[in-house]
Amino acid sequence: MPEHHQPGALAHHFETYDQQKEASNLGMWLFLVTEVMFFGGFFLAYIVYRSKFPLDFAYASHELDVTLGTTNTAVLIASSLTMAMAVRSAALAKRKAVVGFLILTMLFGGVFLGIKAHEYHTKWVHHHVPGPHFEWHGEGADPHHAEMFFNFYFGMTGLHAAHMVIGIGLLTWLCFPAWKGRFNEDYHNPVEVVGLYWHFVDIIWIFLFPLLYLIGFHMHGH
Amino acid sequence: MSSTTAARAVPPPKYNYLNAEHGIKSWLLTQDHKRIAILYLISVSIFFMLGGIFAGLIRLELLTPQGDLVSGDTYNRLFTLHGVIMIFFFLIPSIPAVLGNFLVPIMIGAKDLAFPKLNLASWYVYNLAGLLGLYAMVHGGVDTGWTFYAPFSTTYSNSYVVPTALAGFTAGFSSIFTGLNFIVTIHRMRAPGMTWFRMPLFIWSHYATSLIILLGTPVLAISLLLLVLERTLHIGIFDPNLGGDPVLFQHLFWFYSHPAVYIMILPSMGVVSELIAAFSRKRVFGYKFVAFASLAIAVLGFLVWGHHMFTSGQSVYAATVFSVLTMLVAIPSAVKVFNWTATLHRGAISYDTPMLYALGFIGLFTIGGLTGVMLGTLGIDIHVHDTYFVVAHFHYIMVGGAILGYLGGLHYWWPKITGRLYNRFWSQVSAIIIFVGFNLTFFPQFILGFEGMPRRYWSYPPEFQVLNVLSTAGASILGVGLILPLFYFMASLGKKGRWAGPNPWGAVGLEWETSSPPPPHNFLEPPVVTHEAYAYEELHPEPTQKEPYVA
Amino acid sequence: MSVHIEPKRNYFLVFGALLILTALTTWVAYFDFGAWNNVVAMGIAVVKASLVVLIFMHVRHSTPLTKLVVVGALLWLVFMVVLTMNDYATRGLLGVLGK
Amino acid sequence: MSHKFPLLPVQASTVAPEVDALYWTWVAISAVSALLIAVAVFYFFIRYQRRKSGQIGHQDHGSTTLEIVWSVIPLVIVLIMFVWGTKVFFDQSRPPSNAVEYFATGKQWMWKFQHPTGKREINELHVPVGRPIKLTMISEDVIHSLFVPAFRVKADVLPGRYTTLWFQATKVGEYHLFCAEYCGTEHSLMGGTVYVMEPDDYEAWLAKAPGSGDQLATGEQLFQRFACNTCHFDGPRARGPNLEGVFGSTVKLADGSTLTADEDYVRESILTPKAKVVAGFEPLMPTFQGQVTEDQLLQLIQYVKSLGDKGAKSTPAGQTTEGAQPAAVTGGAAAPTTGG
Repeated sequence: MPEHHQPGALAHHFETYDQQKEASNLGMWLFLVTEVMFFGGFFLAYIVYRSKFPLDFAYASHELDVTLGTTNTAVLIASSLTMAMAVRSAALAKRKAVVGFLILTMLFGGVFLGIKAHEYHTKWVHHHVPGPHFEWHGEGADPHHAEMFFNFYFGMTGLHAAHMVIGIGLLTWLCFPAWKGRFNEDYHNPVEVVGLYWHFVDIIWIFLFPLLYLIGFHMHGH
Repeated sequence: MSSTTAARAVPPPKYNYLNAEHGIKSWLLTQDHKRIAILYLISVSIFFMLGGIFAGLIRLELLTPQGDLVSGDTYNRLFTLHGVIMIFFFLIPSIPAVLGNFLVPIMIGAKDLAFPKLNLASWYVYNLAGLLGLYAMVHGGVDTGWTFYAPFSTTYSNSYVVPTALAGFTAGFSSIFTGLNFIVTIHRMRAPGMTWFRMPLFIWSHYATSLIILLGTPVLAISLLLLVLERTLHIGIFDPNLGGDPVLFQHLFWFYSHPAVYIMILPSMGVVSELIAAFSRKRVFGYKFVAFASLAIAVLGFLVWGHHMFTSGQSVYAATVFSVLTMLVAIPSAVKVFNWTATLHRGAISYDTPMLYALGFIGLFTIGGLTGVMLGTLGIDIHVHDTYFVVAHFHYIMVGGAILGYLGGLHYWWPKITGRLYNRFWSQVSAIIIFVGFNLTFFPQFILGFEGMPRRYWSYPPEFQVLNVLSTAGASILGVGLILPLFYFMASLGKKGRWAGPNPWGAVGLEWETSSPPPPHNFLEPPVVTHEAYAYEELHPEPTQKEPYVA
Repeated sequence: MSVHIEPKRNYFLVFGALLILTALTTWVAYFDFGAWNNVVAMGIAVVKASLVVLIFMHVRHSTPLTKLVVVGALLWLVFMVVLTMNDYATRGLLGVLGK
Repeated sequence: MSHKFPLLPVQASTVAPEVDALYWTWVAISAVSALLIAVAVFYFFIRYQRRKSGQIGHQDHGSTTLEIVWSVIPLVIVLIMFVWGTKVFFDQSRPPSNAVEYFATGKQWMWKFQHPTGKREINELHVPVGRPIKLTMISEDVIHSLFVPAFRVKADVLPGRYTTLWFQATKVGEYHLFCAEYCGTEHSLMGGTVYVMEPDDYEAWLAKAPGSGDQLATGEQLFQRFACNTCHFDGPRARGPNLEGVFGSTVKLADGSTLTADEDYVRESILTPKAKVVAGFEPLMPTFQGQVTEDQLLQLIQYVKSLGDKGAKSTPAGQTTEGAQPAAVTGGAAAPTTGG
């Protein structure tokens, strides 16, 4: 064992750092499996109704702002890059770089949530939030089915945003040990597992974006 | 390795997990998997008694055809709470969170589970969920059935659906924590020499169970979440008036809830494998086949959920596909039963109490399994679906299977967990009473179901009374049998209790090589495994007790 | 112990690829390929997700167990979706009502 | 209904003996298997008792041959039973083409039935013996399930879409009718009786209490009252598709897909007209959700169905002509307040 370890970084019931690292890594992957199935149930419901009401969903989807959606995708991808860089810096024990990349990641996350909040606000103003205020004046779609689309839009992006908020909380917490220089080649699994979580949240969005924003887009011209 | 001291009066180990620390705080903040197992034991026992009381009231009401003891609304709440409590708060956590928690690390030679804090959190989350459930209960209960079918649960029920659904949602987290912990522990924390095919079958079955927990529970979480959203915000996902499809709820619900049956029965099968090996003093016949059968059940169990929906309006074609897949899942279960039976052949069999439970399990699980395949046969299911035939079938699996396995395991490892021996006579009387009472309660229900008595009926046509009276009589016998262990287990902890010594049964397994109760980190010397599981021939263990019971 | 340190360059390459694919998926959505629009959109999403999983999440250099976990999760998702859609797609067939 | 203790349920439909043969075969297979295991367990238990403390069992490592044998034999048995069970299921769930159509509506906590003559009943269903009868069913609230044990048939009754159940009674008598899907407070009371009668008695019973108008005629009136005919007619200026010959045919939709016009499609078109627009038409039709009851929907569908096979108008059993006169009550208990 290298001597630059902090005392107590190895929990009592593990024999080696390797074992501890692999355990926490596997633990996070298994947690992500549960997340896949959790979102999976929601995706399944979405697939069922989209295949049931394809036109209504397409018309309702046209109310979303594709430019903002695309921008947000890019922002989230950028945050994934900085997250990956943070993990890399932690493994190389580059103290300041870790903190810098963590903060950058949080910033991108914040921008994403800001844009999302702006989109939510627009939907609220246009009475596209499901519930008693919901109004549908668009052509083509049945109002109930259009509302169904917005249920999925708000449900799925809301759940995704909640995961982002949790992620930002975890990143904030990571900044402290990172600043103190706790992370090195042997012990950086906290950054690594939070990184896995963050990338996973990014992947969810990679699927949400085309599913929600890009339906039947070619019909726009008609 | 098998350094056994065949002394008569065994002294208690000076240093063990029970006396290492004292005070309430040392329990409530413990990260020791063994203490958490004890905490879980207390919690699930309380919920088991509560669920049992509801069961008793249900059987009392059904003594007469008229609805005379309680009102229809009360009856609906009784069977709902009985189901919710027994499934989410007893059967699912019972073996994994109590016996599994205690034994998984010890059996593979680890000091603890991989994530001790998560393990403690699991217990707190479980109790939080329990409190939510109790909150719903004291405010008037819930009447949707444990299945929460929409749109009754989302629109029409006037009861406390939201807190109960949230209780199920929250309880799911506690079981995910446990399952995640087991998988990581089994992968990463095995002692030197503990290869995959040296692991006891108890570990294999817990591994398979944990897989199901991880892959299935999140889907329950999302379906309950959607249900809560639908009920509070009327989002319309399951409401046909808004374009929703109530059958989708059933798909999502059963995607978890069918595999959940295997969450309940697989650990019990693991216990039975241990019991049969220990009390025949023999390697389990076809060890690898039994191990792989657990995994096969875990996989195939996810492909058959639609057999709960044969009459639900799902397509005829889908029903056919689900039926044939259901037939396939019968095979690994059958393989297990055959291998257990074959293990008895030329064994050195003893009549110890845990073995009585194991034998009871084989018989009742066989009946439960065979009637399950009958239910998977489309032509029969259309007639007996949602009748007492189904009720009888799943009680044969869950009481005759899961609970008998749990009790068998508790009797087998009680001396390890507490270090104490219990009474032979009363424990055997109790096992026999439970077996007789169980069959009298549930066998008549098969006949009732075939005759067409629907389930969840608070009053019924008078010609069904004879069988219902039999069933209620059986339930009272079963109740007595289930209360008895409480007394002799408690007595074993008292002044008359005797110390068990490390290996009272003379069994093979890492858990029997450490003291009873074990030290805080399970082993004083880190164990090194040199043999397969159940290596009786090589290890020839001697029991530390000639009579492993108190008089 | 072996920590695989991915070269910086790879991360930026993946980043660039992801941005291009994002632009591509939005662009192709304007064309009418009929049912193939969905296939193309999902295909691009799968490629993007794979890049993130393999490079950013280091699965390319992970243990076989991690790879198995990833594949397993996807397999179960497929089980759930396929067996459920198997019902919805075949409702009303074989002379029984139920669309 | 006999109140004595029955060990076997009555067989009173054509599928009942099929189901029972399947059931008893399974019971026999199960009994033999369970008995074999029980005998083996007990024999080993007694024969291989532990004689002395410390004795160990004879160690064996299993046998792949045995494993294969006891996997394959059960597999063959269950697959045979699957095929048989599926055959019975198809008989149970696919109504024959000559079945006479009755309607059933479930609501908390009663069953409403409509005969082809328009005759209505609550919690009682009178049917002639020996004639295939198909129930087209829908729920007004939660999920129910219609179950007649003597006929060995059961089908869930869903809100929002139609399901069917069919039977051909073989024995005159009175049989239990249950709701099998838990539906709330009075679930256990949501049942009644099926009366299977000789065809002559059935006709007499119908004549004694005539219906309020046959379904077709009532449907036609509704079609006019909701002003469906102002758009749906045959002509170049029709804003909606002409409905003649539609039912049962393949319909091409605006998005290019096709479907077969069945009961659920007609229902959906009335309630959510914009969901599936026929090719060549604008989505102009307003929804009739909330204005038309489930019973009226069934009558409208019956009418659209009759337009589907014009000329070959089938005359269901017991249909009388009196229904052709305008009947005052169209919606039974729940006549709508708003017209078309």
